[in-house]
Amino acid sequence: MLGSGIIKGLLETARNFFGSFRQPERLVTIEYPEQQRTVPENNRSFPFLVFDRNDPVKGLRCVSCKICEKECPPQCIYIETEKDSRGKPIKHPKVFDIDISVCMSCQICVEVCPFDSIKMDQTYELSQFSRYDALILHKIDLAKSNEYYHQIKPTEAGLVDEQLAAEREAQIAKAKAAAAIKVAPATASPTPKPPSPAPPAKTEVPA
Amino acid sequence: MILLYSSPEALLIQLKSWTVSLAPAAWQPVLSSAISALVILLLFAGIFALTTLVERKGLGRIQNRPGPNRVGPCGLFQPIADGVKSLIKEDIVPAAADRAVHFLAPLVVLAPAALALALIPLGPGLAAVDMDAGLLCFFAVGTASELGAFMAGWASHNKYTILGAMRAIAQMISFELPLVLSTLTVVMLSGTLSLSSIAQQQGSYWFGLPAWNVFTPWGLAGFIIFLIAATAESNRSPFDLPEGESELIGGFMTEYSGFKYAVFFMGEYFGMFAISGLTITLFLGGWNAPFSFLVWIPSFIWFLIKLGLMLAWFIWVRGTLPRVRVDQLMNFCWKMLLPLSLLNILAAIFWHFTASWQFPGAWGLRWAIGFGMIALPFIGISQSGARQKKWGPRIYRYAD
Amino acid sequence: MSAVFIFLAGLLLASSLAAVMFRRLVYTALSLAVAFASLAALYLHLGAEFAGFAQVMVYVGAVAILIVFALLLTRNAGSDPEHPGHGGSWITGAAIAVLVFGCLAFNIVTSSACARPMPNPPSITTRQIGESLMTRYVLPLEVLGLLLTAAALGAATLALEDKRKS
Amino acid sequence: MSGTPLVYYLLLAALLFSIGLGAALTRRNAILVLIGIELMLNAANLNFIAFWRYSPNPEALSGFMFVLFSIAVAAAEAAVGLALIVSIYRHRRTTRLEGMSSLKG
Repeated sequence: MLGSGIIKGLLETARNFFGSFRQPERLVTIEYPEQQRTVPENNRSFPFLVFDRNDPVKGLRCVSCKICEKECPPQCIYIETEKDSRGKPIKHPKVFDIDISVCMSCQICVEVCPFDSIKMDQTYELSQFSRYDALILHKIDLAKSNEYYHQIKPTEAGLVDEQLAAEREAQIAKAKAAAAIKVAPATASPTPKPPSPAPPAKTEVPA
Repeated sequence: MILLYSSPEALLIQLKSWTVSLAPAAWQPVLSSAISALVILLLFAGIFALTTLVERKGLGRIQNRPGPNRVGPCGLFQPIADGVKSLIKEDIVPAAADRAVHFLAPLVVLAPAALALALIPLGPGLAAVDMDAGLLCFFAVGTASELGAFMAGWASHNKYTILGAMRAIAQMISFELPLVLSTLTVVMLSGTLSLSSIAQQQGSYWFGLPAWNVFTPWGLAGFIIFLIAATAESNRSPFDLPEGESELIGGFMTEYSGFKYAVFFMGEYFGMFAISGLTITLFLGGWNAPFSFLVWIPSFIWFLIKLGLMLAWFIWVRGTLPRVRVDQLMNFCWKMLLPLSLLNILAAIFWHFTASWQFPGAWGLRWAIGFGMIALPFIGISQSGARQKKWGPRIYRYAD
Repeated sequence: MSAVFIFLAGLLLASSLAAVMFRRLVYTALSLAVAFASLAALYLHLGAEFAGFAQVMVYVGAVAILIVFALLLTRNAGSDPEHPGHGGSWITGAAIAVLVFGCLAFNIVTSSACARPMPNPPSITTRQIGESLMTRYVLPLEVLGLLLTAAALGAATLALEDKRKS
Repeated sequence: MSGTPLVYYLLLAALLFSIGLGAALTRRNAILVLIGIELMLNAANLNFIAFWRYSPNPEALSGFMFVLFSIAVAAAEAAVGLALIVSIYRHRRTTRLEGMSSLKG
């Protein structure tokens, strides 16, 4: 009969109304500033720089190779290399700025980095009152510890650590071998260049 | 001035006449009207603020959301925040708009609604304006809001607003017919157009049960028809086509912002209060208590409780039913409500002329026949409508 | 003359003049609604409550809205240039109107019937009106019902005609 | 209650009638002519109410009833008149009275 559907609908909404008081699990709303949704591990917002040994200045993994600066599609990364007292460049960034109002979170910088030094962050509360200055993150803002990296992306960070450890061991083994070879002929050759770091073994981000 | 306590209503009336008597004699009529107007406006503005909050919270709960809960404890100060927001918002008038008419339209919507509120008796002797032709006056002032809708739609110089205004006018004029025809039964059987006498006549009790109009067959049918038509008349969901935001942005209110929009909003809610008050007065026994042992509660409290229930009903319906289409709306009005309200008049006449039946079971028989006079045609119309696929369940050609 | 009368008469005359003078047709309809409303207020002022409300309901609620609808349905015609200020017919029409007013005013002012004193306000209840509608005036009421039905059918037929053809 | 003499009401009604007459005679838009006619009808109604109020026996309700009937008739007249205008507009694309004179000899 005409009108029975209306009554059915009214009963359904009444059930929802009273049910939302008696069964709190019905309420799907997350009341944001107090409650925050846990983001999935693969969530990414903007890049940050990883440092080791609790030293945000010296411990940066970045060697200022500028690959990321060149690869960045919107060109939001700016790097200046540190120089020693004689003006010779050393493997450390003096300036490392990322304009996150330009960054498009493409993760290309992470994928090209040979040293696993730049990674994607998960912070999203980045509102600022100023449009220009406050959204340019400097080296000191970008530097975050490896522990933090482990905290936000445990799987990925574990893989990266394993890989870095393996590379380091390989390097030490290689250096030992080289030393053994060099010691054996006992020829005083000039110190070889430290072996260039292993070819960029990319840490594939688990999809 | 000694306040003689006889009843809470008499106390209020004495308080007012005492206040008025303080003024010089020449100003007394003006002061008396001003006090009545102020009380009506303040009372219903307070109810308006509360209703907006309860509506948002209720709709939220219906959709399994908590609703507004940020401003103040449990979001109690939300209406204040809304008011401040609409006050400080920029008032935008379109460049092509007709400024004078654009300015006047919200007032033309609000003023008749407030006037209609003044006619509703909140208790015995507690109507701001108690006139002999009160019901006629109610419908007369109600017609002005159509003009307001048209002014808003035309003055904004926008195709959506004019479409919304046209829809609003067509809808209001169409639904005025079943609205008035269903009140006609009450007028016929109570023999008066005065709202306070209509409410007074429903004040008797029959074995402790109230003698409200809704407990008669014509009253029940009239109440349902009136309720549907009132929903359409006050542009509430599911008949909120004039502002159907999915197709018309905001209907005739599209080009309004800030305080003018708030005035429109207030006008709509005042209209809803007025028509709810009229429903209560005509069918739900006005200010009378539902049971004879509850008459010690003051009449205006009963009225406000009933008003709250009516508003809850409107919110519930809004949270449940989807908006109807224009052709469905018009078909429903002209092919369903109008014939039924005409038949309802016949049922009322039958009830009136069988009032002298005295044999045992007469009341039940009258009820059954009177109810059948409306229920059977209703079933007939709905069956034939379903056969013509006019009102059947919707067929989704692509979705299934 | 009471202040209320002066105010209402001024409003009525101004709005009805505006209704016939405005070039924009929608203004015409809106000021016509104001004129009807002020006329209804005059009826209320004269103690004819029922007639006043009927006036508001029928004229403001129905006739003004109808005129608005008609104006919008015949929208393109409304932009026709109209020059009431030129042409002989305008002067003739206005002259006739003034002449008619002169005749009426002369007769009204010199009439002895107008010197009537105002009686006490009559106590007409709605019930009395209804009863006399159903007794003394029942034939006109029935005829009126017939007329309204015929008018409703006629208007609907006129408006439907085009749709059936196309 | 108003102490306005009857003559002012009659003069007001006469003025209203003349305004309506002027509009009906001079305007060329059919809708405006209809508005003029409505104004004239209303002037007559005002006269009826005023005479009813000032009559020695207002309980007879004659003038009052006349106004009620006249309001109802005017509503019917407006509805049919406007329907005619709209349907002529559909054929002729005009609401000017000159455009509707094809039957004129």
